[in-house]
Amino acid sequence: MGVQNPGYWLPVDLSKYGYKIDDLINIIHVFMLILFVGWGIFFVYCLVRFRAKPGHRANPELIHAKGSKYAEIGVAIFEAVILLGFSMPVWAAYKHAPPDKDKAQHVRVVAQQFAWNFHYPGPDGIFGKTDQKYIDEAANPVGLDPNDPHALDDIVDVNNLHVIRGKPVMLRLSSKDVIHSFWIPVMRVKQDVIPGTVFPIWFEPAENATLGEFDITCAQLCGNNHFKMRGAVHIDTPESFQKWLDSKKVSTQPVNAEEEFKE
Amino acid sequence: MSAGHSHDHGHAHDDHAHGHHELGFIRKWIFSTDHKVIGMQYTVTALVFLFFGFTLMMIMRWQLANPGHVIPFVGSMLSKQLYAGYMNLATEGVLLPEGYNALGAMHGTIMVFLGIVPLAVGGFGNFVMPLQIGAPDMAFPKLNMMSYWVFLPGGLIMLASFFMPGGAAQSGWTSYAPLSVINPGQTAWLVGMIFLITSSLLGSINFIVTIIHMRAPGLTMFRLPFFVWAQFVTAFLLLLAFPPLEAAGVMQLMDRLAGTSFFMPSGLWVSGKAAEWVGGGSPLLWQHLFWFLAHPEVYVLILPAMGIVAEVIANNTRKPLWGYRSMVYAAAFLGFMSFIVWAHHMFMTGMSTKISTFFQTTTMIISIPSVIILTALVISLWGGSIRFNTPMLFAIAFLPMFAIGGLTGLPLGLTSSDIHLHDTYYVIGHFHYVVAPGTIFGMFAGIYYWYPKATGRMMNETLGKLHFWPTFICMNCIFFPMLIQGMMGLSRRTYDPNIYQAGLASLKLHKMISWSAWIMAIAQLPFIFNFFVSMFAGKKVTENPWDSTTLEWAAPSPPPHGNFLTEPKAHRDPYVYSPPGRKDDFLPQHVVLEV
Amino acid sequence: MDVAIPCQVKPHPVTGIANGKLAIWLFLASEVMLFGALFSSYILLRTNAETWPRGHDILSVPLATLNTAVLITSSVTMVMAWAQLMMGNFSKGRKYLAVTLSLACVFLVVKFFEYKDKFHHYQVWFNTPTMVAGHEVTTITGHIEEKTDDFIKFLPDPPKGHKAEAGHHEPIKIETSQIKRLSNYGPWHSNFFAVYFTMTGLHGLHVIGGIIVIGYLLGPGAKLWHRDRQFYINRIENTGLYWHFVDLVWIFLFPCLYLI
Amino acid sequence: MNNRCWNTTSLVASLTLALLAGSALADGKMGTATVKGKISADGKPTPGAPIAMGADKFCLAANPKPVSPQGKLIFADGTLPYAFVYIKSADGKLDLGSKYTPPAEALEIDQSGCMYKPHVAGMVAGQTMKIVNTDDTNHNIHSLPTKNKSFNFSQPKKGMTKDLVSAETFNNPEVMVHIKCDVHPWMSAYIGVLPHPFFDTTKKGGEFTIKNLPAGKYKLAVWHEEWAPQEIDIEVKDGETVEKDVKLAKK
Repeated sequence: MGVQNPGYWLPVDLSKYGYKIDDLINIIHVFMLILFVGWGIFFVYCLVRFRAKPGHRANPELIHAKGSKYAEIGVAIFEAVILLGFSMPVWAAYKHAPPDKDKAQHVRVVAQQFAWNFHYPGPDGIFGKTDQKYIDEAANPVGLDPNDPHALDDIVDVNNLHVIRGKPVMLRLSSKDVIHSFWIPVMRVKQDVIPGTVFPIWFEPAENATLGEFDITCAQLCGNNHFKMRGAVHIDTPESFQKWLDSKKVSTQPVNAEEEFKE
Repeated sequence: MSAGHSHDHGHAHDDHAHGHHELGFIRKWIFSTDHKVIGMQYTVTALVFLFFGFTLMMIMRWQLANPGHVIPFVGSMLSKQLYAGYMNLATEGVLLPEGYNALGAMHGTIMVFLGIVPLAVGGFGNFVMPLQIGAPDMAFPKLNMMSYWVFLPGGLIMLASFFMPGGAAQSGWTSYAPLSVINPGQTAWLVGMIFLITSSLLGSINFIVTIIHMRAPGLTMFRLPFFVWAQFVTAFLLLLAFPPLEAAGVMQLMDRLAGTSFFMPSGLWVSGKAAEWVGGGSPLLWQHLFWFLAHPEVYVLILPAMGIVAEVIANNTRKPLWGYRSMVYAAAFLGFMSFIVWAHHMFMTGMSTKISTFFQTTTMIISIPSVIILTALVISLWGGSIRFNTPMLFAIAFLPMFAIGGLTGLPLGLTSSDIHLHDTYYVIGHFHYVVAPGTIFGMFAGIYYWYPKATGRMMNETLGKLHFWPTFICMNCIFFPMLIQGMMGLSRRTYDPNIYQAGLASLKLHKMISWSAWIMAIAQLPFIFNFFVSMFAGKKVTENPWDSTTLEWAAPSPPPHGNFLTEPKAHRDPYVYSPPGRKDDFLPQHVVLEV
Repeated sequence: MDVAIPCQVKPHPVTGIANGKLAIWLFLASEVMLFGALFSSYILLRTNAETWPRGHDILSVPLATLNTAVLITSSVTMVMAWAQLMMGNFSKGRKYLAVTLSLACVFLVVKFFEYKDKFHHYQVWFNTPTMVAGHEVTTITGHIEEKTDDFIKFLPDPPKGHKAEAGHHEPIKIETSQIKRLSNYGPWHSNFFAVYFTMTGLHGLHVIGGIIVIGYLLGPGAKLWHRDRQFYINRIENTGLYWHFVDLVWIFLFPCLYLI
Repeated sequence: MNNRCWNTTSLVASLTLALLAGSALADGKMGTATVKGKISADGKPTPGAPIAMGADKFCLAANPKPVSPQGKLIFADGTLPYAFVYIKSADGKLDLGSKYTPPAEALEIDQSGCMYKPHVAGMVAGQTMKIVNTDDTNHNIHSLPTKNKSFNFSQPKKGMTKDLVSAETFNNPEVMVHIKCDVHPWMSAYIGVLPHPFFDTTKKGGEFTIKNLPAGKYKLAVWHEEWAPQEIDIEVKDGETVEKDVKLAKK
């Protein structure tokens, strides 16, 4: 397991572009701190200086506080700057500049109460057809069509997402039942998964990302065991990814019952 | 108003004074049409609900600080199976995930709809507003009574839902479909909500008519105390924002009971089998209708508190409010803007760039009027002669608390930073800073401030300070760590945070929060004691113990049925404190200056 | 012992209206938001839907037209009642009020028959395309004659435009195993009927509310006329405003649900 | 969790049930005949992918080797475990025309190693149940009946036990009721709810035995998750043991 939370602030950022979000968050918080401290000093100063003293009366005249006007205008300008300069470009890049399709790893994510099903296209790179009527919660949770040749080499894993560092990942999110929210904190990516709609999202693990396992969280209340809907993103090297892929290739297992009834 | 009316007032008061025609206990205290009694009914009921909602949270806090441990004191009680099919909150003394969800959903619902709104609007609005505008009562006293008696069953249905088959609602106070349509317990919630919404509608119509039609002579709109303005804007928000939720509630009820698919998309596959709904509906529709109410609702929660704080600050700085008019305009603008920011709660639902641009821009704009009100209140301290009594302590503590709440709204209102912070503890910290140390401090300030008006006796100052300081410290120890937990990536509504790295890494903070919450519970004891004992043992007061200027202090304490002995007239602005050339440092609105 | 409330009867010098009228306008504003939310939901559901039936294919336009006429007439009689009262004709005013009340009841009776028809009308979806009356279909509509665990006896609707020859259609037997879904035209049938029943149902509740208020003003509430004539007329006027609103909602509902 | 209150409740509930059942003494007819045999598969099973135990760290640790879904299991000789064998009336009804009170002992379902034990079981309608979690992870147990009331609750801690009184379990005959865990979607169990006690679930060697059957004509019905159900006419006489082996065809 990789260390996700080294301190009492943002979790480690293992994505290529997550720093943009972190920068925005940090800048806003510095601004908030400056504003709050500056404002707080004035506030405390007022409380101390203008406390009631015997024989002293309040001055009913309202001061011409130009400072407040400047402060308000300053706040407005700052908000405009972070809005136009940071938030909107980052959001637009996230929405409108997906990575090159051919260079990315593609995974379908099917959320359900209370698990993440990750559907990889397998060596042929094509997702097999799926249909509800084939769903078997134990053996075929995404409902792969057994008659589709593309489906034969597909890999479905529950709660485990394997990605290669340096390689962009494009996900297509969907939900079987209720609203879930797909969140990988270390990748700074989050998307609600609303049933009835497919949500394409992407992220890119940095080339020097720490290898290991990190949390995938369901960020939207999805039922009684919502908290248990934890997935794991495994950041692999190409080699370790291949190793995992090989381990998954044994798609058929002996169905010998002796083991289960041996006692 | 004609002279005939003022004659009526005098007559009404005579009745009261002689006592022979006094109403019976039931008409006077239970089914009363007197706005003051209804206000007190609302206040007491809301305080009980607040206490109950707080208790629910303390049980959840136990689970978060000590996941999987037997809950002390109440664990065995919650594990008792009351009847076959009863939904237990706990098993073997340990809170269950569904119990946690039920407590969470009900905590939110109770605090917002049964605690703060009834206290801020039903309680303070009802009691103070007619007095402040010099009216004998509300425009529709019977409607006012009905509003309370529709509210109470709504609240009781919510409470009773814990004991109904299927238990209380478990889908969060936001009740997102399709989960809320599938989950047990939601029907009682919806029925309860329809009662509460109806009550709010009756109340808000009454408030608006009263403020427009029943102001005392001379009391122009810009001579109204800021509190009345806050209530005025709030009433409009309730009037216009609640009906869409009522429509949504009816639709969700239809989805649950009549099998319609308003919020159910096609092809749902629930728990291993195809769902029974035909489909074709839209889960997002619920979110839009819900947040169209629930964002204005935020201002319903905060505006009355701002109003109270403005009153208390003006009174205790002994000088007029700075920027009264800009505060009024800001409040009105806030009310208007609150109708067009709702979708900033939905940035993660796959919103397009254009729509998100609109909503994050409106969200940034709506922060400006809040900044104006806050700044005006702080600058009002300048040049004053500040009295640090209990109401004032709560009122000035409101300012930095609301500042933190407001500032932390910024990163949440921007789509890009919201990617990381959405639905984390940061959100919880943010809105609790607005509502708990924010609004509730405002409410406490109001209770300490108007208590002598309602009862004719003061609350004890020492106990008040004993209440304030630990509450203030604990509030911050509870909610500040949440901001950090959210930053660390801890998702909200998580029954057992320990299975996540962010939860494990911040478990110490959870423990700190929980201990602070329990200490804060103890810190409320002086308040409860003070509240009840001062009714009989508090220092007796005349009509104006705080040397205040607004009209409610022209009525006797407590005011009789019909409120004023003689019809008040307003001769000047609301906050004429420390006028030059006068011996007293205040000049009430109703006082006629002898030339 | 009631406190005297200013502007209860006499108009406020600034706004020019009495308390009740201001309140009813505010109430109507909230009602606009209520029905506005429902109409928005309707538009959203309809624009998102793959298929959406035409109201006139599955609902009875003649009955709805009749109901529209009934409601509009009732609005007119409501105004007449108010006008007569304004002229001091108490008994004539009451008569018009009674007519309004009966028209409202007629509306509900017609609505009841419309609803009843929907609950007895069924649609069957087959698992696989099935031959019915010489056509291969996936779904048919009609009435259930007999229902057991194993099969239903189903009387299909005559094809469109062949209403005169309805007698030609014989009931058919459908095995339960053939049926994918069987539903009457209740709110659960499809989103169209969900919208239809929710909106007309809520409108119907408003009509019932109007009946209660008008009934009160006609019966026990009429005593007020003798005590405070203006107050009574105000109440009639405010009720009229509400009644026009209910009428107006129907005037929106009629084309939205039945015509387009 | 045997606290006193609970026992009182279940006592009251069972007393009520006994009263409701009317003449509890006039219990269903029992006989002396026995039906036994073996259930086997006619053909080769479709191979199944192993269960994705990696979904939960605890489950992975509890099952170091790959595990197949229980429904796919078959013995080397072609006999099938987890087939539910039960008696129907000669005209194919679940009701045998006489009322049987459910046995006093509860049907116990254990959540162990992220699997249900047993995977297939039978119960008399209205029998009590006992749900146990022996795993150190959170399970929720969700029943999906079509003719009965559903239950859905969590057991977040190891050792948690929940006793379901008669009114909370399945009171109407239904073959089969599906039970699953939503946290571990592969976990599933099937309960055959019958109005009589003549049923068995096959174990090692696909064997079943149904005892104490009154003499008469019946149908012997077999249900299996993966194989097509079958019904066979049988006739039993007092004291006699009838042997019937059944081969199930592919679904």
